[in-house]
Amino acid sequence: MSVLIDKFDVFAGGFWLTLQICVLAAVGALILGAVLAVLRISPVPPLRAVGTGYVNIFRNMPLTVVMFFAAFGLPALGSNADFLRIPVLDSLFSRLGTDLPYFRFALVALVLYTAAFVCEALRSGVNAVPAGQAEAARSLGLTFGQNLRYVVLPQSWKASVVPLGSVIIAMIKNSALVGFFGVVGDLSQTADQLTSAEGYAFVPVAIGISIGYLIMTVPLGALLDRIEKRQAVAR
Amino acid sequence: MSQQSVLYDVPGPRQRRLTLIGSVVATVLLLVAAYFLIYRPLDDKGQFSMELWGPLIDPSNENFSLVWDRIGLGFKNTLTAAALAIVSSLVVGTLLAVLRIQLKSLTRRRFTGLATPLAYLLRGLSALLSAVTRVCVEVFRGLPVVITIFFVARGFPEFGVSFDTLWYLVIGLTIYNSVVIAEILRSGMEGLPGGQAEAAAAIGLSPAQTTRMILLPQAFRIMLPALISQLVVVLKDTSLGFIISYEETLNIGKQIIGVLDNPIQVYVVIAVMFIVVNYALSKLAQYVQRRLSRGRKTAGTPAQNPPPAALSAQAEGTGGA
Amino acid sequence: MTTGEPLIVLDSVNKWFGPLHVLDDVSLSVGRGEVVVVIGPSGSGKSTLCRTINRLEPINSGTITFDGQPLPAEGKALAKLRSEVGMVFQSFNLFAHKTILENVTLGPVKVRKEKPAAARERGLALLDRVGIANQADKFPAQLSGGQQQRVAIARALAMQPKAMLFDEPTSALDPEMVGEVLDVMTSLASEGMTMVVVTHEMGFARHAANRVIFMADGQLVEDAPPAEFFANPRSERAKDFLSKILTH
Amino acid sequence: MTTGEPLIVLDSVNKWFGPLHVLDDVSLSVGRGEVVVVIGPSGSGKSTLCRTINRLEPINSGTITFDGQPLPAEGKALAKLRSEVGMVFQSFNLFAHKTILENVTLGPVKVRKEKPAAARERGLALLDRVGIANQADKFPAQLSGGQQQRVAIARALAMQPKAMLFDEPTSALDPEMVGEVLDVMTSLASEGMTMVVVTHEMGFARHAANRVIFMADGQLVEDAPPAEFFANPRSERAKDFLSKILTH
Amino acid sequence: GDDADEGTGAGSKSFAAGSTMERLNKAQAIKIGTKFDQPGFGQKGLSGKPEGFDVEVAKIIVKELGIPEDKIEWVEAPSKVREDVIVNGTVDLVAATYTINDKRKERIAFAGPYYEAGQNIMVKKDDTTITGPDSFKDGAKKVCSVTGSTPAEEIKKYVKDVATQLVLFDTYDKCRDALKGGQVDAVTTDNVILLGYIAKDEASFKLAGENFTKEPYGLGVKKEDTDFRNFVNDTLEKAFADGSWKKAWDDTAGKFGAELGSAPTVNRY
Ligand SMILES: Nc1ncnc2c1ncn2[C@@H]1O[C@H](COP(=O)(O)OP(=O)(O)OP(=O)(O)O)[C@@H](O)[C@H]1O
Ligand SMILES: Nc1ncnc2c1ncn2[C@@H]1O[C@H](COP(=O)(O)OP(=O)(O)OP(=O)(O)O)[C@@H](O)[C@H]1O
Ligand SMILES: [Mg+2]
Ligand SMILES: [Mg+2]
Repeated sequence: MSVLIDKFDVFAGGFWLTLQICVLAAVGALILGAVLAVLRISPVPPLRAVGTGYVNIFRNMPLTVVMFFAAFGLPALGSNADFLRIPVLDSLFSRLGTDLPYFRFALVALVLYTAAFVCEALRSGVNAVPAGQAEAARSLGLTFGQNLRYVVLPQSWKASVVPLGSVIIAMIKNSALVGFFGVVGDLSQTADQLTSAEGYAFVPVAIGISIGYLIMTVPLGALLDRIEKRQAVAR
Repeated sequence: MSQQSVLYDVPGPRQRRLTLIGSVVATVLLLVAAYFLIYRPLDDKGQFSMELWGPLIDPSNENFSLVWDRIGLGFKNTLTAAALAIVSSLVVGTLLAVLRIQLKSLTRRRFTGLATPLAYLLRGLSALLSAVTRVCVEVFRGLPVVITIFFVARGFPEFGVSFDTLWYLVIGLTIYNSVVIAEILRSGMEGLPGGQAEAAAAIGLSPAQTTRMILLPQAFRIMLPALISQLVVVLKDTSLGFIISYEETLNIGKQIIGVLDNPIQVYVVIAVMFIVVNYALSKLAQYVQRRLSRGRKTAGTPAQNPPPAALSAQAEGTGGA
Repeated sequence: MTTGEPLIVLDSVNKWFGPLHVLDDVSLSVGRGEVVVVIGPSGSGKSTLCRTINRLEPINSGTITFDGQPLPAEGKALAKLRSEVGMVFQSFNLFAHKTILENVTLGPVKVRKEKPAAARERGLALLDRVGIANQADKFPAQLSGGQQQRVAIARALAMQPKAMLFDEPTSALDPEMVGEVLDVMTSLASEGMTMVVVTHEMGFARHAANRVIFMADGQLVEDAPPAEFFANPRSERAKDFLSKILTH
Repeated sequence: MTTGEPLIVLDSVNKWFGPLHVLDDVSLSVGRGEVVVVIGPSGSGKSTLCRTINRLEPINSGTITFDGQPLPAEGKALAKLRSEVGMVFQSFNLFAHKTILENVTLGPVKVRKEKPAAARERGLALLDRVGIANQADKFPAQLSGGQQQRVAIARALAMQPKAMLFDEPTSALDPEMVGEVLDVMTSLASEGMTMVVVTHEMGFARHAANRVIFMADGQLVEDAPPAEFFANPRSERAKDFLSKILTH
Repeated sequence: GDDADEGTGAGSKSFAAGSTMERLNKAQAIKIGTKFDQPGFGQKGLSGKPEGFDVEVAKIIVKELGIPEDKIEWVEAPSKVREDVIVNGTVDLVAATYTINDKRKERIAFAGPYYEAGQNIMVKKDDTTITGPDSFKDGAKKVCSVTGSTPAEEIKKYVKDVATQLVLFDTYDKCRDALKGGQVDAVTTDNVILLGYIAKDEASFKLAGENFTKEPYGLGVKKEDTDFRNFVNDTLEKAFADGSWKKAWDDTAGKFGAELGSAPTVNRY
């Protein structure tokens, strides 16, 4: 068990790095997912097709493959994902700015993959608004934009919160994969490093790593449960 | 179409014209962007050369049949692992769901017919058991599948139990997915109109009979789409086998790349295989969903609750890797 | 119509939902063969009253006896009691995954351990009686609301209950279908079934009930034969309620 | 009560849902100030008829004119038309995330560009008129069904519509609450509002309608003053329907 | 049967009762851990069978055990799990470019060495800035290796900032691809591994300088199984002498142009 104390800084560092990945990927996925959702519900068929195609491709492909594509495809496209070396951000999240692109590649993969699910969560929120709400708005004479702005979106947002939260939880768990794709020092790679390379006993390391992930996922899950219960009551 | 009708009126002539113009402009822009951002750079790096693609798409290539034999083997292994994992997850998940529902009704019982100490003992025991299952569910649901698989593959031998890598993968996937399936089924049962359980109680069925004959079959039916989506997740997650050297599609793909040195081409082929299979599965899920809800619409009964949003999203979103 | 000792007796029954006093010292006895209609405004506790009788809702104080026995608290004894009290719900609650006939025979076969063949025969006879024998192999979703509710009645009758509870059996129905369900209930009443019926159908109350009970705020406010109640409600609240429901 | 040219005119309107012919060559004109009640069995196309009038449902053939103008197909013109036709739904459809008062003032402020203060004042007056001024700051979910429906009426009235459409406004309500909504509607009718009302409340049809229209299978089968219709329905289908709905 | 003249088949050879050799010979099956991604030493080809020097050396041992080649079950043993698979008994023998060192000897035992490699650095063909491990001391160049491998530990002595300069993957293939893609500037590991990559793509890669460590490759066996270790050592010495060792090299890694050198002395500790 002493590994938990001796190597506390390693665990903490892994946790911190995983947290960084998750925060960045969550923000990226929310933005891209929102754009995709707009495409998917737009009245222009080709845009809708792009949104739908994107979602179908990325939802049905293992994240592992997406990661490989980021790691091999981006270089083939002539990119080291340098567009992510955003001036102020890279001082906050040091790995963003390093010459080593794997953190950025992993980030790109996580964002691309998660965005498909974010898009679906947002869309499910729009679908959850009863048709009667929009009909009532229309029969008052509200235009499409007004309907969206004053009636549909405020309500769909509420309906999206819980599914979005689940997507983020899933993303946190998925981030464990980046350790297997060249991102050194995140929680999952820490497990590998401590047991394989440094020969620490397996069980205590497993416990430490599990705690690291559960700290992130369980409270968020409990929060979502509460929100969902509250919403169910309000309904 | 359904969400279309929420947001949009049926378009009039002007709206149709605008849509048409927008479509043309968008198509042109998309094609131009695809050409300059994707096609050109790839072509410049020779990624479309037959040297790289030949072994995968040209039957006359000397390596074609070897490569596809290997990919076929990998795909067979992927399907084997997925099938075993989904079946065992269903079995374990159903048991877990029933256990949790039974424990819940057990903790509410007061065992008034029994002697007081015995009644307290039984009540304490059922409360304890229900807390333990709850914690297990939370822990296994909160851990990444990769980590679970990794732990299984590293942990089991540690305790002197070793299997083929296939079984590590299956066990790892089962631990995670059975918990998810249990939650899907449980919320399916709890999401049924309360009247179903009440009607069963009112004709004198016991809680166990009610669960078995009334709630579980209906939960399965309602949750069928979510369960099929979970199959997609399992299929995707088998690709995590590569971290424990299980020879599933992706791992074999890596071996092929080691020889032929054409990563992008091999991953494109593998991605297409996954997408086709999983897309077909999700279409199946949608079809089942539509059939179920059509059956429901004609019903005079009040609409059954849809699966809780969190759960269905979770089921899909977890799509591990 | 009433003979011997009463079948259902509620004595000073109290029930709270949290701070809400939904049944406030309710005492009531229903004789064998008696038809009691319960009316009252929404939220007054009618459904709760009905549901305490087969203990779908446990009570906080007071006693309920059925056929001379206090209601058992749980387990086998409770299941047995419930099998002797038929219940019909507002939303039918047919088992959606079973055919009409299976809905009707499930209880007899699984609870009363009847032979499937015998249960089937009796089930078909009951379906015939409520006028839907030809639908036996359909699923509930394929039937209209009125038909579903008649199946629900047949399902309850299949257990050969000593009493039947109805909780607003017609209020989820399209207006054209109300009649067919009330017809079945009226004929049941006239055959001497003991019935407790929560309903807003004043016509049924008038011509099929032996007694009308008026509830408000969890209290049993009036208890009188229908003719007397409708002609001359004693309490203000009953007068007010009747005025609301009978205009238009 | 009718004055000048009719306000709403439907001429040979046809509508299909896929293969289903839901409106079959329907022609109808509603004069200014007239109250028309539409009745008929479930699925006969009553709601669809009602919804075509403000083009919530587009039609396949025929013409509809409102106030002398054919219904616009889209855009601003359609929004303007809709703001002139109030609509009240069976399920209220109040905006769940807005207070009662906000529900009522949203249209006037955003569509008619009234000053918020003025809209607020008029909104409060309307809420007062339907009897719920004291609930102005609550959210819809905190109100009873009857109260919600009255808010929905106030919301429609706030647009100062030339006509009001009601699609079964009382059938989702508890019986005691039906009255309060019908009262509001009756007073509207007596003040000369043009109204098309789909309802099963025969009392309302009898004493508030100028004409009763009976629909079956998408066809407009009868069109007569209420006294005549109820006393002496001409078609078999109407007779059958009335017999089902008026017993009990 | 037919195998008799090959000297294979159960009981075809006699071993001390209770020894690992006897057990394996009786079972007529053996599990061997090797790499599946190491050109020249252990790589799974398109045929689905591993090929390379490690594989051939292992086959020599297996033949001496009286077990036919096709009874070998090859198990993938990436660098980081090699000790584990031996300790857990997942495999009977590991032949996987396995450097003998004292830390590993704490958990397992080594027969051999059967080859002496050395750590080196592979760079892009046109790279002139990296000339040896000291080129990483300035803190700018990125170097790639595999998690848990000796070269990864070794190169840490030279790099200035481990977190940004050292990239660790689970396989060397990824390192090679990373070098090719320009995400790292160098790959470091044993020279023979690098030579394998260079042989396949001479246009892209070259070695930068001389070997800077000595890496004796051994065959991993269970720590306490001295009999088996001695048997393997004997077999290796025999193979050094009878030319089968040299032939194994010439058929595999030798094709890449690497020197075999003279036979190493097995270390019977
Ligand atoms: N399970 C419950 N938990 C909390 N409160 C409840 C529950 N069931 C009913 N109530 C409350 O108890 C009161 C009485 O409910 P009940 O359903 O018996 O009334 P009712 O007379 O049947 O009304 P209705 O005509 O609307 O069916 C109501 O205020 C209701 O909100
Ligand atoms: N959006 C739709 N798509 C397809 N069919 C529809 C749609 N809306 C209504 N229908 C069908 O059209 C027919 C007429 O529907 P409508 O709602 O107008 O009937 P109704 O007379 O109002 O019935 P109710 O009394 O049940 O409200 C019904 O058979 C219905 O199933
Ligand atoms: Mg009730
Ligand atoms: Mg309708």
